[in-house]
Amino acid sequence: MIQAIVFLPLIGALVAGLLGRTIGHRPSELITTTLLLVAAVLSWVVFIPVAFGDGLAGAVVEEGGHGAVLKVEIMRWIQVGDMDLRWILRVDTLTAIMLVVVTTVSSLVHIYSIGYMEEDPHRSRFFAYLSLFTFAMLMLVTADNFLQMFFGWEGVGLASYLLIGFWYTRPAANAAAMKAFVVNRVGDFGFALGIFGAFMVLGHIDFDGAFHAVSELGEELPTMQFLAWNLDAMTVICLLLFMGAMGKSAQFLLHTWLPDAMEGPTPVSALIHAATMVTAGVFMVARLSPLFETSPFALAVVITIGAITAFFAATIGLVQNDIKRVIAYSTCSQLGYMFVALGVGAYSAGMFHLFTHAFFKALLFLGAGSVIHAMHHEQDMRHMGGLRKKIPITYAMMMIGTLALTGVGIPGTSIGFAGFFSKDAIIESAYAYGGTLGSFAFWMLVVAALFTSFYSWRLVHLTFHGSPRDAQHGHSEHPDPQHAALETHHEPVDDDNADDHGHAHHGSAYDNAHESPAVMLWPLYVLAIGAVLSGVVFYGMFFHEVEHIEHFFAGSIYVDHELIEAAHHVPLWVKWSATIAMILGFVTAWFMYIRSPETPRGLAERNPGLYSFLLNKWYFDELYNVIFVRPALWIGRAFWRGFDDWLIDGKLTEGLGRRVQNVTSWVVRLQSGYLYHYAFAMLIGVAAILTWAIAAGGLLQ
Amino acid sequence: MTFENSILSIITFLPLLGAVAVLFVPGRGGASDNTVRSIALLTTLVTFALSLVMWAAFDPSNAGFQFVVDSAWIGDNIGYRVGVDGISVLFVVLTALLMPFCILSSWDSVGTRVREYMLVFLVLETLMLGVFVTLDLAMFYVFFEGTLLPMFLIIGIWGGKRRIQASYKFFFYTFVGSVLMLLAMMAMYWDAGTTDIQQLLTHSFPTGMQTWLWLAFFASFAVKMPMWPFHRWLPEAHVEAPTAGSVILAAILLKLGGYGFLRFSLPMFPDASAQLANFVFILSVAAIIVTSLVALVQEDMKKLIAYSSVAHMGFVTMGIFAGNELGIQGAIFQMLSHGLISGALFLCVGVVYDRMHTREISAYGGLVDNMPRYAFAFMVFTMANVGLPGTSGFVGEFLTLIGVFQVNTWVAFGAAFGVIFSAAYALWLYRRIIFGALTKDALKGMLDLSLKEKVVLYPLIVMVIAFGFYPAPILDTTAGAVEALVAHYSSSVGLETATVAAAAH
Amino acid sequence: MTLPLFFFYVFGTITVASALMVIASRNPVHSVLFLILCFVNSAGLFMLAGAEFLALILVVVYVGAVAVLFLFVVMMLDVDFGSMRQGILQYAPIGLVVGIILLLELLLVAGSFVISPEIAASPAVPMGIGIDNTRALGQILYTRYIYVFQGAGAVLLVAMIGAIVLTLRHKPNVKRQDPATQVARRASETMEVVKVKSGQGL
Amino acid sequence: MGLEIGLGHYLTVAAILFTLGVFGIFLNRKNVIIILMSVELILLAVNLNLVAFSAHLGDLQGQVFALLILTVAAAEAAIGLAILVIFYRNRGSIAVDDINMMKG
Repeated sequence: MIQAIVFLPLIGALVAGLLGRTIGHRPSELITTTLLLVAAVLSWVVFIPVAFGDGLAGAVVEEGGHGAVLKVEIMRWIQVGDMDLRWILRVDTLTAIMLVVVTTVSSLVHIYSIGYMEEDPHRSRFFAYLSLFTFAMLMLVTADNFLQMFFGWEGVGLASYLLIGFWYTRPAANAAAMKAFVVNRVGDFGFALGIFGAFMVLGHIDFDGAFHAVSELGEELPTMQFLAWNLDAMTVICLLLFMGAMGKSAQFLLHTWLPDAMEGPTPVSALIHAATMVTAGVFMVARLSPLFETSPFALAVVITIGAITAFFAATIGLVQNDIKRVIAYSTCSQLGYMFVALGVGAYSAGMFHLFTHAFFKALLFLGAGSVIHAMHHEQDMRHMGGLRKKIPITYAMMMIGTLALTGVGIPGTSIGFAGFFSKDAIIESAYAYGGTLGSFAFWMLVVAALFTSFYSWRLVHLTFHGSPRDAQHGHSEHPDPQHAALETHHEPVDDDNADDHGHAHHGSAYDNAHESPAVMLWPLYVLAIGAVLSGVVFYGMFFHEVEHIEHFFAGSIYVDHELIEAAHHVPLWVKWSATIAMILGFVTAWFMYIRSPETPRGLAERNPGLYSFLLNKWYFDELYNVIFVRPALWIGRAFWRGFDDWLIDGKLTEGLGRRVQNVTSWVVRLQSGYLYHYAFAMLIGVAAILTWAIAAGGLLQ
Repeated sequence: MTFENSILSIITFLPLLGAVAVLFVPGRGGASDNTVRSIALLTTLVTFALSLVMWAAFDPSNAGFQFVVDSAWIGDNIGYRVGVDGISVLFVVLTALLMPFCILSSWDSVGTRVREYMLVFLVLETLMLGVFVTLDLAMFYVFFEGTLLPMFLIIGIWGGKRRIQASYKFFFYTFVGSVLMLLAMMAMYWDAGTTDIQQLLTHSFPTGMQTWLWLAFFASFAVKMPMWPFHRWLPEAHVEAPTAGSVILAAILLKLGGYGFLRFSLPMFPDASAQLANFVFILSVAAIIVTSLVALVQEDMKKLIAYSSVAHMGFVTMGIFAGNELGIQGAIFQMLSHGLISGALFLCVGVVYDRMHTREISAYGGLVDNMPRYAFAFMVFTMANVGLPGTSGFVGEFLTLIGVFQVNTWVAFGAAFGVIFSAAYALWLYRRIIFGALTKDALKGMLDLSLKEKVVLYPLIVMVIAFGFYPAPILDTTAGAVEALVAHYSSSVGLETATVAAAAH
Repeated sequence: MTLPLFFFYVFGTITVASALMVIASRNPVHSVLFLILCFVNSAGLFMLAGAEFLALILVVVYVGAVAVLFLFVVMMLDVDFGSMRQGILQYAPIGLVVGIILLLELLLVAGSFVISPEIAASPAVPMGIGIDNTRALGQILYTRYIYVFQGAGAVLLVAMIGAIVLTLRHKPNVKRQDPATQVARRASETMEVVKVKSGQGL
Repeated sequence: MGLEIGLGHYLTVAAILFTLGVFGIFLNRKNVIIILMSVELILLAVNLNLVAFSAHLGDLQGQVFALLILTVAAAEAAIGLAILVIFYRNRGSIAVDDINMMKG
């Protein structure tokens, strides 16, 4: 069954990718989608006994292992010396959660794409990529060793690269794809080094072996020589591994690729850049929780980075105008929440948020896709507005997504949307963690919750409420030159792009806006159900009672009893803080975009520095360009032209040849042809030899 | 004449026989050219089949040499000695594997002096196989140097515009190094009294002498690899060489250096290797980082791939001198996989070069529109070059890195940057050639892969991916020999340090 | 001062002085004449050293042949030797330096060398007691040094032939006798018998 | 300096002759004939040395050598002059400055 879940998408990818041209687009779509649906159903079949029954079917608690695990060996991989790597599919609770998330969202996105990509000439390729991605992601979550995880890790990177660059004729898409891959590679650089370190220190590269070795470390933690320093080995390893997680999950410093990745088709953004791939970092840290628990410092770093990301991405989200970018920064920010949860030791809360977030963020993205679809690939929210009447179903779905994202619910009761439970769980855990770091994280998250609420409602207001502001209705609404300039800059979709649906642009986009077909709406319904219910249904398993959590996870992650207990007993104002922040954000958004729509521009004009700082994403792209990209190119060119061409070639090798020529042409001048020159040379030589002979003979003494 | 003692000689000299046959094909022009091509293809295919038979008969659990022939030849000392062990057997197979591809890829693209071309290639094959199978120092030198001449001719006659200069540069670079190696070989003979590699492997040279011998061999192998900063000949030779020449150069000739390190430097001069390992590490890391950055700014496809070859060879040298099983296994795997990948990449360049006759990256763009199959093949090899898990490129990089991490974290840290840079330059190349809008008129009429090109590229795709997922056939074959090598190396190095420590007290 | 010493000084002084004049005189003819003088006086020195045969040979060969040859050449070539003296001092300093160094060194050697007693005690070819110099030379020259002597002869022969070959030239418009052609002539090649019919003429 | 004719006397004369020969070459670099004469002087100096040693050591070998050198010197003068003549005949000059056809 596990093999089926993992390999059905691969089969779909191969069929659609290699035979797509032969069998046609429609069969490719159907085959891949069907296979994924089967995989999704099977995943639920695996998951439901775990969640509601008595655990994973067929799982065994291995000797020395940490929990109930089902392992399926596929074949050997790399066996060298002490290292024994095999392709093994490993399923435990953690994996089961991810299986459900991945296959469900993926199959829904497949279905959705049938409608969304309807007129694209490369549909079968698109579906092949989607299925390939799903396969890689499943390999990642079912990994039994570091390297298999790395395989999935890079595999999803590849699929993400292919999908972001799917519209290959657009330079921006190609650039974004490459950026995504390379930035991820920076993270992978750390991940790989972390794997090497883990192998060196723990002697195992499979999870069970490594966890076992960790549990036997005892009080005396090993140290290792890393670069010039002798450091605590586990800290080094965890930090390196976390670097990989930062890259994949677009955390602060390595986040720059995620917004650009929105160049890809919207279903891709929903699947990869919201629900699944970007959460791989969270999954990885959760999977390796036994390792991370040995290094308080590494956990502190995880908290810090997570909290900063949550705050920082939210601030940028406040001012973005591209509908997808807003959601992208929101994703980034929510991932920060998850990392804070992991860092404070509430791994289950992190996974909980991952789980709920997958539903409502996929819902938001697909909803946004529906909006974009309706608006003929217009993504700038300033050109939207009032769409509520045109696309009511999409509006409703987006509302549900927004309510879930902002965490609407009543504290103290079990009434609320999915995000309410998971986000509050994280905020409470952060508070319960205590100390400077805990309160720092807590306040960052609360502020981020406020911002989240603000930008989410801003999105809804700009898009659905108010009056239409599209090209014909009100282009002149932007007299501000700065705005106009930015507008062209932030319009990634040009009109003649390859995915254009071919709608004639008669009249305004608003007038032509239409509700999406059913094939696109049904996935939204399913996700909406998830966004509403996933919180309340699974709260018990992920966060409610410690015993329940332990039973549910069955040893697949580390569970910190005290912390969770403490999180349940935080003061009342803490429990309410997130809700209050949410309400504040909502009110502000309402005031600024419904009540008096002039306020935002006024604010922007009064704080131009802050505004452009946020609009330009804290200038990270520019900064990296100056710090890394240009020096790299400069060094490359210097070594090419300067070292290779000039020094080695010009001076040393060809230079040597030229020196020989120079010398000979100089020597040849000695052959003057004049007899007496030769005679002189001879005589002077005789004199010299004689002198030498006499001197050597000691006569001169 | 049993199978055991004749198979290697047959494999080695069969291409030479083919070369002779090519000589006697009557006539000139089209028809006879086709006969010549067919003979060459047939010869190389049979050689490949035989090499597979040999691999099948090879016993991986035996760490020593197999299929050994040892008979007197010149004088008392130089003998006709051949044999393969786990380290060399796969190189023989790789060589035999790539030759048919080379013949096929030059089927149409080489139209002048076809007879001479095939002749030279067949002779080259014998020489390359000879390097890997010979067990005699003198013969090794002859074969090792002998490969220079055909390659010199291939570049110099069938090359591009600046072919003469490139071929001379290639020749002199490699020759200068080899002269020192020859001296070292003589010194080894005087010290050990034999040119038999099997005996030399057990002979222990004085420590002081080892350093000099090591340096002399290093001069030759480092140029051949090529290690930074002795790499300058490679981009030029690649750029000027015809496609098949580039393939052979990248896939096999570069491996002679790595093979030499494994066969001579490490086992015969273990003390020197241990002492100078850091030196090699520095050069390797420099190669990985610097040449990757240089590759980033190239404007010529072949040059870019050539520079990336230098970077990948950096992983090989690094792995070899890590001196542990992971590193050496990884290095061998990396060499074999790089043989497939770089060969395939050059074939890919050849595909578009045959159509457009330019290697300028800027002349291309948007090829995926008309050439989806080509784009797919190129993508696979690009990703393999990047070292994506699931391709053979990953296994080698991973093993060398993890091997060297145990020895020196600095080196692993530096080399891991190659992971980032390789992604940057490879994808940047791919993006400029394959992606983008198809705006250039000249490109609009380009056809997708022809049947011959498919026959050449598709098997390579299969192999690159298959060995990425299941590298066991290769790793198992090399395991025994590498284990023995590592045991020998660490015991002699350990012994040495022990005595030094004792002396210090 | 003994008589031989006196003569030594006379001959030596004249030799050196005339050698100086050889290289210093303006007129090459004078140089040749001074060369002759130099050789004659050297012959005197040889004589004083007891090498009568060599002394006479020197006079015969050099004065009689070589020096005269020089004289002939100098007088035969119609060259403006005066112009050749231009820039004569250009290299004189170098020559002077080299010459003085050489002289000093030679004198140093001459003044400080010691002959090892073994060599002095066992000459390779002892001077015959009681036989004159010419006979003694002849005795070893035709026995012990016969090959060398023959070789020297060959050198001279080659030199002679060489000199002749170099200077010989065939002038195109000069009739010359070729005995070999004359001897090799046959009647059949030179004569043709023509039958002339009567009354017709040729 | 004693009253007998010593080896030193001869060597001194020979040294002076030799030096004059060398100096002559430098001095008359343009005149090949005098250069040839200078070479004769040098050879004479050598002969003088040989004869002197021969006499001093009572060894005839020196005189044999001197004889051989004499023949060689004669041959050299003959050939040298012959070359000079033919050169003059071809070029109409024997100025050394004109003779640089041996240039590489």
